Amino acid sequence: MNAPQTTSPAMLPHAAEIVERIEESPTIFTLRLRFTDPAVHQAYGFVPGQFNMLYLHGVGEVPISIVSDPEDEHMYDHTIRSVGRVTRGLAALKVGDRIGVRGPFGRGWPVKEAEGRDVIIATGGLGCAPVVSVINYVLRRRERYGRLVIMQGVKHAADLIWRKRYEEWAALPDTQVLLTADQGGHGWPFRVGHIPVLFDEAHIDPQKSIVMMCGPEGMMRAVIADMVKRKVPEESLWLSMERNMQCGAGRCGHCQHGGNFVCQDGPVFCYPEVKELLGVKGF
Amino acid sequence: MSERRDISINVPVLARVEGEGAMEIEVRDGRISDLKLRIFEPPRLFEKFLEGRSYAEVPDIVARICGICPVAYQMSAAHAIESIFGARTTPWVREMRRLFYCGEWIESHALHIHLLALPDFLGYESAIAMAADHPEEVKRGLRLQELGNSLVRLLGARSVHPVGVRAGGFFHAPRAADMAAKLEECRAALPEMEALVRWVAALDLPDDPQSFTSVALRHPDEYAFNEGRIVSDDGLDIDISEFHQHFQESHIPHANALHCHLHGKPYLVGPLARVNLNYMQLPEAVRSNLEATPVRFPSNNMFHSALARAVELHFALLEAIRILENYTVPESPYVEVTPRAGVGYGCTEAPRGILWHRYELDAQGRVVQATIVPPTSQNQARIEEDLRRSLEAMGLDQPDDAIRLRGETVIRNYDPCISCATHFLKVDIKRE
Amino acid sequence: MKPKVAVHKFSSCDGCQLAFLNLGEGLLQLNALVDIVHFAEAGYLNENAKVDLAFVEGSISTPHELERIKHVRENSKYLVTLGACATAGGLQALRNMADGNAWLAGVYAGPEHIPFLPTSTAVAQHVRVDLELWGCPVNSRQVVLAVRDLLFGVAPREETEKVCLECKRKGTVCVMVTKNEPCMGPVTRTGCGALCPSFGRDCYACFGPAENAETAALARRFEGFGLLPEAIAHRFLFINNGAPAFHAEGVRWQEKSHE
Amino acid sequence: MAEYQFLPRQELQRLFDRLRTAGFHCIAPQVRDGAIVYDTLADAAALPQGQHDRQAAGSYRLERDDSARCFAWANGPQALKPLTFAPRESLWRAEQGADFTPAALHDLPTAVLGVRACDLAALQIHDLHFRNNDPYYAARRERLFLVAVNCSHPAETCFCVSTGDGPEAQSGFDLVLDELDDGYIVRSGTPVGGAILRDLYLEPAGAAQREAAQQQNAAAVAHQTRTLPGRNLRDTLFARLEHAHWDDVAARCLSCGNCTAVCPTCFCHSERDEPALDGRSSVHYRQWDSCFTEGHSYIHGIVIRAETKFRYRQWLTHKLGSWHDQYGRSGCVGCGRCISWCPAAIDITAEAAALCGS
Ligand SMILES: Cc1cc2nc3c(=O)[nH]c(=O)nc-3n(C[C@H](O)[C@H](O)[C@H](O)COP(=O)(O)OP(=O)(O)OC[C@H]3O[C@@H](n4cnc5c(N)ncnc54)[C@H](O)[C@@H]3O)c2cc1C
Ligand code: SF4
Ligand code: SF4
Ligand code: SF4
Repeated sequence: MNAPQTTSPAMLPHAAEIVERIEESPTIFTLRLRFTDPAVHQAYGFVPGQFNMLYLHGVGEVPISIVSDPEDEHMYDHTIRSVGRVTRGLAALKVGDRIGVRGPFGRGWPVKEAEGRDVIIATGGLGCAPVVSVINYVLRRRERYGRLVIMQGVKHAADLIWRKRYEEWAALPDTQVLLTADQGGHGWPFRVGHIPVLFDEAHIDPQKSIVMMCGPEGMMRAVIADMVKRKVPEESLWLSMERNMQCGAGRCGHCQHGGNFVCQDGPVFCYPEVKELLGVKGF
Repeated sequence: MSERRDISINVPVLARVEGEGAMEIEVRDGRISDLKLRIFEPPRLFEKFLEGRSYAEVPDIVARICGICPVAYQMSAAHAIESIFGARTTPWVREMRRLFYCGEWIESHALHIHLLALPDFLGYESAIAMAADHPEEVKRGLRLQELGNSLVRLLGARSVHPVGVRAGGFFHAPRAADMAAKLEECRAALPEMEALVRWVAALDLPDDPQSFTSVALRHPDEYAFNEGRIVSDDGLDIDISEFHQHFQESHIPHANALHCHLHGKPYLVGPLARVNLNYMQLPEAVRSNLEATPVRFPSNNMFHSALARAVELHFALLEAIRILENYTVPESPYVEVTPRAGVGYGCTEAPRGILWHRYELDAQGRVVQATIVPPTSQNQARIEEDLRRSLEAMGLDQPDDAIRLRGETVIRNYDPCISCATHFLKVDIKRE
Repeated sequence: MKPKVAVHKFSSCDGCQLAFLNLGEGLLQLNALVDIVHFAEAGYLNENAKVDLAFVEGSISTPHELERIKHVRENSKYLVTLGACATAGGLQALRNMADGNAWLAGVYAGPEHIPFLPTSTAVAQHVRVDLELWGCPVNSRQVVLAVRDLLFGVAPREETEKVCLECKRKGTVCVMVTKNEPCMGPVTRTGCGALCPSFGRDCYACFGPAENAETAALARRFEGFGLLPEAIAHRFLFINNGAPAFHAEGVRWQEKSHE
Repeated sequence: MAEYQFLPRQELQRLFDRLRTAGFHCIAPQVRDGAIVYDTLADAAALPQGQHDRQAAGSYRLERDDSARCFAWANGPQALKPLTFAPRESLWRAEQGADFTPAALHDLPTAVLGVRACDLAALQIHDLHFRNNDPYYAARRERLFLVAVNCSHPAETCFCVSTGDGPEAQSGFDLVLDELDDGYIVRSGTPVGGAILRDLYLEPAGAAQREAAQQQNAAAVAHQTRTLPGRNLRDTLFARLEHAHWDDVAARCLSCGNCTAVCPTCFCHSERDEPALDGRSSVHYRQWDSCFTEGHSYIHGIVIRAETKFRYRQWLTHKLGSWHDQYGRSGCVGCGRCISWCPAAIDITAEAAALCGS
């Protein structure tokens, strides 16, 4: 399945302006972007799960997923956790500042394959950004999909962002939201423990479900093992991978995972495609 | 109105000198009762850890004594080692060593004139501050400094701690095209250099004649860089191996350095000493350019050091041009050397004056013992002598700030390289 | 408000400061971007000023320096070590390995002599360091990139790869393969531009250990070239002898040479 | 015009001259710093005449005799890779306020003389990787005119027979030469090559000359002793990811990346920004990287391949294994460079044999 590439895997960034900056948590923020050139803005298209290379002037580029809806042609949103050199620099930007954007790159979530099926989302840690796009996508086109199950595991209760959004989603029909924290704490109403503790509650119909997961590889392996045990076919398990990326377009070689270029063949993979090396230390 | 008073001036860190030194002046009853150029730069014991190292490592080690004049250290060491091994280098190596030295002189002298000394004469705290009012002078200094650095890079790959020197010559011969390009650059800088000499000569330098002994290398055929005998203007004329028969080093309590005396008296090394002693060996073009100014050498005005530096800049540039014009790529940029045991000496003209090395090597070419006498410890007694005279001549009734500034100006005029001065403390310093 | 910058000197040859003084017109440009408050060699004296960014050249080798470095730390928001002395103790850290007090006994003897520590150590052994710039000397490119990143408000990028890669990018012919030179490039941090091999000689590791420095494998290779244990030890116990990876390997071979 | 023509050695300069009049910048082999390197050359007299190489794991030496031959050696450290995939080049320049200007494409028509079969094969692999995806590569590549010389003197380290890529150039050249004692048999591989050849007005090559060339090729094949344990080692290698031999190599490997830098098919590169001091502009460039660096597998907080063992394993399993998934063949063309230019004398054929043996 090949995602539409409305722009070629450009080598040159386009200027984009920050139209809004949303503080999601002390270390997580969302930048809403608009390309400075209206023609570029117009022509730009993507599918959920694809990413852009965001360029901070004089500093460098980082791969960041696009979380807005592909049909919302007003803005392109990126939710970013500031962890290091570039992301901390991006965090300091203000509305009106400009950055460079190259993309979209890679293969997104199987939103077409998922039509008519139950969509199970499992995310761990702060890996939620790439799947937010697919949640939004499904919710906007609710009639095309079966049940929506959203499972999120975090390390500490305090790591959970978008609590309000989870509550809103939970209130929607045919939508289940399950949250857990490795360490709960006072005022944590949800489960405590690793993400598989949620699966029993999740009512998963193995033949009807498509699972999309994102987060640390250890967590995704745990989810896969459990789902396989529950007889969910391997072809129904999808995951988003992360590797170092310099070019985003299958040239620089950094993101190779065996024969796959994560930036181009992924970042979203169907489990059998990466099964051979998933979890092998050093790949 | 003059008034006898006691003054105590303490400059805890001297600015615009290389390395860390301080100045202390005590005045009692209108006379200087105590005066020190204090050197507190910590000793790094280079001579000690040279011991046991291979001769091949020596040029890379001694370069680290001083970031401003690493070329000088490498040159003196290479000559000393070659003399022990009985190695005869080629004329190409000899010429390239002169070129290498031209680069260091240009870099170091340009830096000193513009960035370190000039603010004193034009009344600024620093050259950077001076740049606001005198941008052209400062930029000229920076440009010439870079030209010198780039000459060093041709043979050394970088200007600080160059990597191109080995016993027997150089590791690498520059490409002819690079040398040709550098020649053009040097030629283009010539008018600027001539103008610089006239400009420095026209500066309002303090006029303060005094008597002192100049010491430098002298070579029969050329303005000496790497080779020659040690001479003075009161008749000294010795082989470099006889240094310690005439010059005495002693440790003085207030400095982490050794003072050096010639026959028990202070003396001067460096640009002014060299120009005073070897004036006639400067190229005709240098002399005639200088003769258009009112200043004459030999000069007994210590502040003509600044002009001597400018004169040597002009000379070094002409010398570089001459060498570059005749450049050819050699068969090999070095001669092979074969280690053998022995004692050898090297003495070359660092930008600040003669830099004297003595090595004893074993049969494998490992250092048994090393002694290094840098220019600044040779000048230190002279600096203190000058300070005393200059301040008394200026008048100790002047405001403290004026005394302090004059004192610093006097010191900076010598371009002391304090990092060099300190690294040679003998392990046994009880000999005072 | 322009950020305030200080350049402090400790036990060193002054060569790293030249990375600033050799900037040419860049020096004036730098002055336009920051407020230089202390830099003795350039003429600025305000050692105890509070600054945003302090560069420290030189190792800690006297009791006074030990005190001073603490003040520098207290007065600086961000502290960068400049070069091998400040980052690994410098060539002079060789004295740390001198056996017994033979080297030092006499030094203490001078009564008025400035007291002197028996060791020359890296700044980071005494105070927290925010960024280490390796190299003997550091070059202008390194300091400019660090200053620039800090002005951008981002962490400076650390160069950790080996000299070999740069050597190959420059098209330099390997001196180890063609001449059996005991080149330290395979364990040495990049940043110099692979100068030595481009001059046909072996790298002597003046930029310190690279990440994942396979010192043992390299030492064995040198042994295969016929180097004696003492010579192998000297390869590691040189400019950056105080860097842990080099120190350990050097000491191993030094012990072998005594066997 | 006969397909095979003969260019006497003393007329080799005419080929250079013809290429230059056709507007090509000429690059050819020459001796520098003890190795045969490719660089600008306009004078046939500066070719490495009489030069021979002696290569072994971790070792390369040149020797000279009075042979008139100019191509009696096997490849030195580099040939085509730096010409098409530049070791460092700027991609674009950014001005503050996010104005981006792409770097100019390098489009100087360039003729390379003395290209070997292994490098032609490697170029075809790079074409698959870069050509449709990278205007900088494509621009350099499009302007190349390649004069191959069939390899008559493989080194001890060569094993192109084993990979199926040499020693005789099969395709991808504009002209191909066989060097004989008195000159060169020349044949064109493209219309552009044909046009250049026509303008040299050469005589057809004689049957004896063609026979000598064939024998020479056969001898070059027979001379090679090193081999890989198979053309496609993908499944074998991936089945042995936990083999004890990985630790054995890791104890010798310096993790210096020299093998990847000299390998004509390695394509990894990193991208960097180098801003001006005033911060207003910044150059974004790329440079050769290697799977032996920590940066290659760094993601925030983790180095996926921190240990040398994993880096070597990544290199070998990619080169001889997953390359098949990506480009339908192995990434090794048997040039032997990674063997000679490894400062630690690690030999890919020996390691592959140890890993893939039963
Ligand atoms: C396909 C993809 C999608 C991503 N989407 C998001 C997202 O939506 N939100 C988010 O917060 N993060 C996302 N990440 C992770 C994000 O790219 C890293 O957090 C970011 O690169 C860290 O850069 P830094 O300079 O701040 O960190 P540093 O640790 O200082 O890293 C230095 C450099 O290493 C590289 N690097 C470091 N970590 C990574 C990484 N994880 N992946 C690739 N290169 C890396 C980058 O070039 C980076 O500039 C995604 C990563 C990938 C591969
Ligand atoms: S010369 Fe030294 S630095 Fe260069 S590739 Fe060889 S071993 Fe590495
Ligand atoms: S090659 Fe090595 S020794 Fe030479 S300058 Fe570079 S790091 Fe220093
Ligand atoms: S892996 Fe080694 S032998 Fe194979 S193509 Fe690369 S460098 Fe040549």
